[in-house]
Amino acid sequence: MMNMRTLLLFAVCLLLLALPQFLNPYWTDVFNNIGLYTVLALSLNIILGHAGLFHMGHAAFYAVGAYTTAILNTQFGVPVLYTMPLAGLLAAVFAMVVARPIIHLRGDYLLIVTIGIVEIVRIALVNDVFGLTGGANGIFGIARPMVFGFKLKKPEHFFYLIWGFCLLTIFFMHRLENSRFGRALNFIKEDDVAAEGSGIDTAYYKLIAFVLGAFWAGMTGTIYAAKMTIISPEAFSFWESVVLFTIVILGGMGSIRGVLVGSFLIIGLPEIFRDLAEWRMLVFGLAMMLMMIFRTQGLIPPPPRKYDVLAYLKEAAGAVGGGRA
Amino acid sequence: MSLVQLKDLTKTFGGLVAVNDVSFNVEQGSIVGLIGPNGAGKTTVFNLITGNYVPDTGEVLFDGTNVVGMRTHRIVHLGIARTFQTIRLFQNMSALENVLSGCHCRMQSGIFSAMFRPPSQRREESAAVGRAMAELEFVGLADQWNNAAKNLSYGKQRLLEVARALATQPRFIILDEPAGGMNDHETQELIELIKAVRDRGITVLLIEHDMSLVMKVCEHLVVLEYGAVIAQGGPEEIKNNPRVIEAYLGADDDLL
Amino acid sequence: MEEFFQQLTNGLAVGGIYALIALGYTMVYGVLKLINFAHGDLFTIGAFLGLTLLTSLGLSDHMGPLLGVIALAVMVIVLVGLIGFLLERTAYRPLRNSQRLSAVVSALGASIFFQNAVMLIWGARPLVYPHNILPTTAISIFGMDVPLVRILMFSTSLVLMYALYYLTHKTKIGAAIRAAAIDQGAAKLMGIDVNRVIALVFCIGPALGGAAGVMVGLYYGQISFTMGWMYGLKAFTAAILGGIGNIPGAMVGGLLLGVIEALGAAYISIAWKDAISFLVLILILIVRPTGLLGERVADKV
Amino acid sequence: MKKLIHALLLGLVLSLMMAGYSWAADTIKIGVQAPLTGKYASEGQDMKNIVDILAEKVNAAGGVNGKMVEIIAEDDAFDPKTAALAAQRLTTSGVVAVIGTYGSSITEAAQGIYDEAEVIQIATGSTMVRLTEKGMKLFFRTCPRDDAQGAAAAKIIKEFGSKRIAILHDNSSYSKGLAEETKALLDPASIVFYDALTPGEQDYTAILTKVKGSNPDLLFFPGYYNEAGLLLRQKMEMKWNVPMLGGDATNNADLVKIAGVDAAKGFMFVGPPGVNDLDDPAAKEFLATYKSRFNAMPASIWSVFAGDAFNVIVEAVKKTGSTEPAKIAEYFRTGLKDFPSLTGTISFDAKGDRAGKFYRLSKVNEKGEFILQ
Repeated sequence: MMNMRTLLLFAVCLLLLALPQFLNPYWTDVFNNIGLYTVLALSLNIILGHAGLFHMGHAAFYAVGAYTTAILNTQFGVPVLYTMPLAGLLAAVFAMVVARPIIHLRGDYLLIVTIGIVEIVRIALVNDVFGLTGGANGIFGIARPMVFGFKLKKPEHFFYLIWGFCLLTIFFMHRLENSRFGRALNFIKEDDVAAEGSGIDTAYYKLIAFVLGAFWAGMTGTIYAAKMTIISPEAFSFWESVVLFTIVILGGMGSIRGVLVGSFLIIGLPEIFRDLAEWRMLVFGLAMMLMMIFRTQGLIPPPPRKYDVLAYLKEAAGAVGGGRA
Repeated sequence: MSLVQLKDLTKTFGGLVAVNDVSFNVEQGSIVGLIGPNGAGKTTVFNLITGNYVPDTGEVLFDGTNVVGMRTHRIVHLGIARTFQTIRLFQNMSALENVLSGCHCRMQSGIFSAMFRPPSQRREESAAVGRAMAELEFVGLADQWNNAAKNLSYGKQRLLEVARALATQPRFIILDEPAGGMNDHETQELIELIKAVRDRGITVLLIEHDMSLVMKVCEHLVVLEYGAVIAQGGPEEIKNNPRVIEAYLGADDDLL
Repeated sequence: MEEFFQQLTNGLAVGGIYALIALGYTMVYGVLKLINFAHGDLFTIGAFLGLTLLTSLGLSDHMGPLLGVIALAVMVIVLVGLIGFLLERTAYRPLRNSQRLSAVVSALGASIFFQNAVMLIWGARPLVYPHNILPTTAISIFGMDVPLVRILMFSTSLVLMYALYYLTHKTKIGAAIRAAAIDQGAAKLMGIDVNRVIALVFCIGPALGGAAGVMVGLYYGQISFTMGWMYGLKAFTAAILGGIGNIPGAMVGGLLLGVIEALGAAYISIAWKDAISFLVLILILIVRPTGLLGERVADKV
Repeated sequence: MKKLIHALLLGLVLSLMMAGYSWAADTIKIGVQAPLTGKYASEGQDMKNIVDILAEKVNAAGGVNGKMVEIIAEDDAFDPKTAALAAQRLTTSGVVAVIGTYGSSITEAAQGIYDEAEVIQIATGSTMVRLTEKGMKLFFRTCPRDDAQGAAAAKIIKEFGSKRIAILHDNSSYSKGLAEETKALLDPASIVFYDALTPGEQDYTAILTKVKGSNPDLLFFPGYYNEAGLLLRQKMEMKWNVPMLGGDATNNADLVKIAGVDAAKGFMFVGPPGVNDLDDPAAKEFLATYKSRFNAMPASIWSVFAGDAFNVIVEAVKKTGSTEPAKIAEYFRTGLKDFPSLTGTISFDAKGDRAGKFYRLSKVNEKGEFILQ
C-alpha cells in the first residue's frame, strides 16, 4: 500500500517534470497559474481549512509580499529571489498586527473584517501609500530572477520554479497537518470552547495560523512579482481572495489533494471555456454551483489522520519515562 | 489541606444573579458533590472555576494560587480539568485524537519541529499516543480508539470526555453530570471509575442529578439554591437537612 | 455646520438604500445562517427587469407616474421574489445540511452566473432609465435644498423596513420565521413547516433587493451589470455593522454606513472613503464583537 | 489519491489536445486582446465587433495578398494575470500582430510577453506615458498619450482663465495619469481641490458637496463617462452650476443619456474626435454598417482605435508583402505616413506613438449633441 502510493507520487512528479516539453507556452503558463494558486490556497488552507477561521482577505498578505519584492528590487536592486524571506516575514508581521485585535471575532464577523482588510490594502496601494507603491500604475521593471546564474525568463523556466516551490509547500503542509500543531488547529475548528477547555491556547494558535498562512502567501507574492515583472493593485483585489476561498472550500477544507484539484478546476476551467468568449464566466458560475451541489463536503474531503498505534506503543514502551508523566 | 478554595464568588448576567456569594472548600484527595435544583447555578460555578466566565467578585484559589482572570488553557495547565454538561467532543475526530487534545498542554513541539521532524518530535508523539491509549484503557474505551466520537453511544461519549480530561494530567477534575444519558449498568461502572480516578490522587468535584450516585461516591456535599450555598456536609447530614428537602420538594422531587 | 448637515442628509439617503438591501441579506442570514453573496446580483436583476418592464409596458404613460411606479415595483418584487425562491430550491437547499461555507461557495457561483447572465441578456453597456418619471423638485429643509426624490426614497425605505419589522415581530408567520431562525429542529417539533418558512424568506429577501434595484434605477438613472457586487458588499457590511440576523440592526447599520461614508469623504479623504468605513467597522467590531444591535450573550458552555 | 491522479491526467489530456490547436499558415492571423468579460466588457466587445466587421470587409474584397484574414479574439477580463495568459495564448496561435488592449496596466502585463515572442502589439486604449518609453521595437499605439492630452487640457483650462480649479479623478491609472499631467502644467495656487472618487458607485453627492465647499470656478474630471454623467446629474440636483470639463473618456454618447440633456448641457471635454465627429466617408460608411448590425454606435472612440490598428496592420502587410514583424514595424516607423483611417490620418513616431496632435474641445449643446468647438 505504502509502496504503491510512493510509486504513484513519484510517477506524478516525473510527469510534472516532463510536462513543459509537451505543452506550448500558453498551457505551460496556465499550469504556472495553477501552481501559484495551489501554493496560495494551501497557505489559506491553514487558516480557513484547518483552523476553520472565515478568512476572505488572503490577497492582502499576498500583496504585501509582492510589493515588498517589487520595491526592494526596483528601488534597492536586491535580487528578486533574495527578497523572498523578507517578503514572507513582512506579510507575517502585517498579519500579526492586523489579526491580533480581530482574532476573537466569530464566523461572519471575521469574514467581513478580513474583506475589509483586503480592501483597505488595495485602496492604500491605489493611493500610493508612502509614495512607494506607484498608485494605480503599480510597479514595473521587476528584474527576472536568477537561479545559479541562470536567468528565468520563459514560462517553462517559471514552471519549474513554481512547481518546485509547490511540491516543497505540499511536503511541509503535509507534515504540519500530521503534527501537534495541525491537530490543535483542527480541535479549534471543531469546537473552540472544548479546545480551550482541553488546555489549548486557542487565541495563540489562531494567530499563528494567520501568521504562518501570511508568511507563505508573502513568499508566493515574490514569485508572482518575478513572473509578471509588473504588479498593480488590480491583481490583489477582493476577487482574488474570493477565488482562493473558493478553491479551499470547493476542494475540501483541510485537504491538500482537495486544494490541488480545486485550483486545477477554478483556474483551469475558465481557460478551457475560453472558446466560449463572453459566455465563459456564465458557464463557470454554473459549474461552481453544480460542483458544490453534487459534492457538498468539497471534492476531496480530508482523510482522517492515521495513527500507527502499535508502533507508537512499542516505541513508548521502549522509552519508559520518556513522557513527563 | 484544601486544594481548592472558593471565596465569595458572585456572578450576574444582566440583572440575574446566577451565583451569589458562594464559598466552599474542596479537600485534597476527596470526592465532593455539588447539588441543587435545576437553575441553581451549579454549572456557572464550574465555569467560574475553569475561567470560562469571570466572576464579578470573589476568588478561586487553586493550591494557593488565585486563578480568577486566567485564561482557561492556563488553568488547565495548572492542573484543573473538566467535562461538559452538554457533551463537547470533537465529533468528527477519532476517540484517540480527542484524548490527544488533552495531551496537548503537556507537549512542546511547535511548527518548526512539525516541519522538520527532529527525533524529539517523534519521541514526544509516541509518548503522547501511549498516554492517550492508557487513558482510553482506563475508562474502558481502548477498543474504540479509531472510532469517530460521533459514532459512540451517549454513555461512551461521556467516558471519552473523562479520558480527555484525565489526559491533561490534572490534580483536580470537575465532572458536569457525568451520568447524564447513562443506563443503570453504565452508572455503576461510572461509580467505580470515579473512585479509581480519586485513587490516582486526583481530587474530584462533580455535579450530578442522580442522587443514588451522589450518595454512593461523594464524601462531602455542597447544596446550591438560587445561586447561594444553603447547606454543606456529609451525605447523611444533607439528606436530613430540612432546608435541602424543602428546596428539592419545591422544585423537583427526585431526592432519593 | 450647514455643510455638515448637508453631508448628513447625503449619507442618510445612500444609507437608506444600503439598509434596504441589507434587510434582505439579514433576513436570509437570520434563518439559514447563509451569507447570500448572490443578493447583490438579485438587486441588479431587479433594476434591469424594472427598466425592461417600464419601457416595454409603458407603465408610467398609462397609469401616471405614481401608480406606474407602484405597479412596476410590485411586478419586480414578484419576479425577483420568484427568482430568489428558485435560487434557494436549486442552489442552496441541497447544501443545507453540509458545512456552512459550502453554501457560500454555491452563492458565489450564483453571483457570477447572474452577473454574466445580465450581461448577456441586457448587454455590457450601462443602461439608462427614462428621466421624466420622478419629480425633480427640491424641498428646502433648514435652509438646505433636499431633492424631493431623496425624501421619497428615504421614506419608502423606512416604510418597507417597518413593514418587514411588523411582519416578523407582530404576525403569526413572523413568529414562525423567528422560531425557525432560533432553532430549526425545535421549530419543526412545534409543527412549523421549516421548508415553507425558508422558501418564504427567500422570496421576501430577494424581493426587497429587487425593489431597491428599481429605486436605484429610477433615482440615479444609470444601471450596469456589475453594480450588484459593490452594493452587495456594502449591504453585507451594513448588516454586520448592525448585528447580522437582526432587522432593526440592518436598518441602523445601513444608515450608519451611509453617514460614515459621507462624513469620511467630507472630512478626511474622498479617495480613502471606503477604507475609512471599513476601519470604522473594524473598530466597532473590536469593541462590540457582534455588531451594534447583535445579541451579546455569553457563550453557553 | 486515485482521484487526484485522474484529475491530473484529465487536465493533461485536455491541455495536450488544446496544445495541438491550429498551426496552419494559410491565413493571416491577427489577434485581438480585449476585455470581453468583467467591468469593461462593453469596450472589449465593441473592439472585437469593430475588428470583425473590418476583417469581413477585407476578406470580401479578396483578402490581403491573396490570403484571408483570420481574427483571434482573447479575453483578458481587465485583469493582469488573465491578460498574461491571453498574451501567451495569442503568441502561440501564430498571430502576426495583436490589437489591444484596453487599460494601461493590463496592456503592460502583456507587453513583455509579446515583445519576447516578437509579435507586434498595437495598443488601443492605453494612454500611460511609460508604455512607449521602454524602447520596445514592436510596440505601437493608435491612441494618444496622457501627457499630450494633459498639455491640451491645461492649455484649454488656461484659456478659460479659471482662477480656482477643482480636479477630481477616479484613481484608475488612466484618470490619475491625466490628472497629474494636467496638474503639473497648471499654476499650483489655482488648484483648490484635488482628490479621487471611487468609480462604479452611484451616489456622488457627498463628494460634490465637498468640492462645492472649496468654491471652484471650474471642475475638471478626467474620468469616465459613467461617473461624469452621474456627477452632472447630481450637480444639477444640488442646483450647483459650475462648469465641468472632462477628458477623452467622457466622450461617449451615453453620458448625455445618464445625465439627461438638461444636466449635460454646457459640459465640455477635451479629447480626440468622438465617434460622431468622424467625417471621413469611409469612416461614415463603416459606422453605418456597425449601426445596422449592432443597432447602436460604438460607445466610445477607444474601440474605434482598434479599427485603426487593424487598418494599419493590413496596410503594412499589403505594402511590405510580408508578415514578418520586424519588417512591419520598420514600415510603421518609416513607410507609413498620414495613412487615412477611421479616426483620421495615422503616422507613428520613433517611439511607436501616434504622431500628430488631434485634441479638440467639444461642448454639449441644448439638444444634447457633442459639438466640436
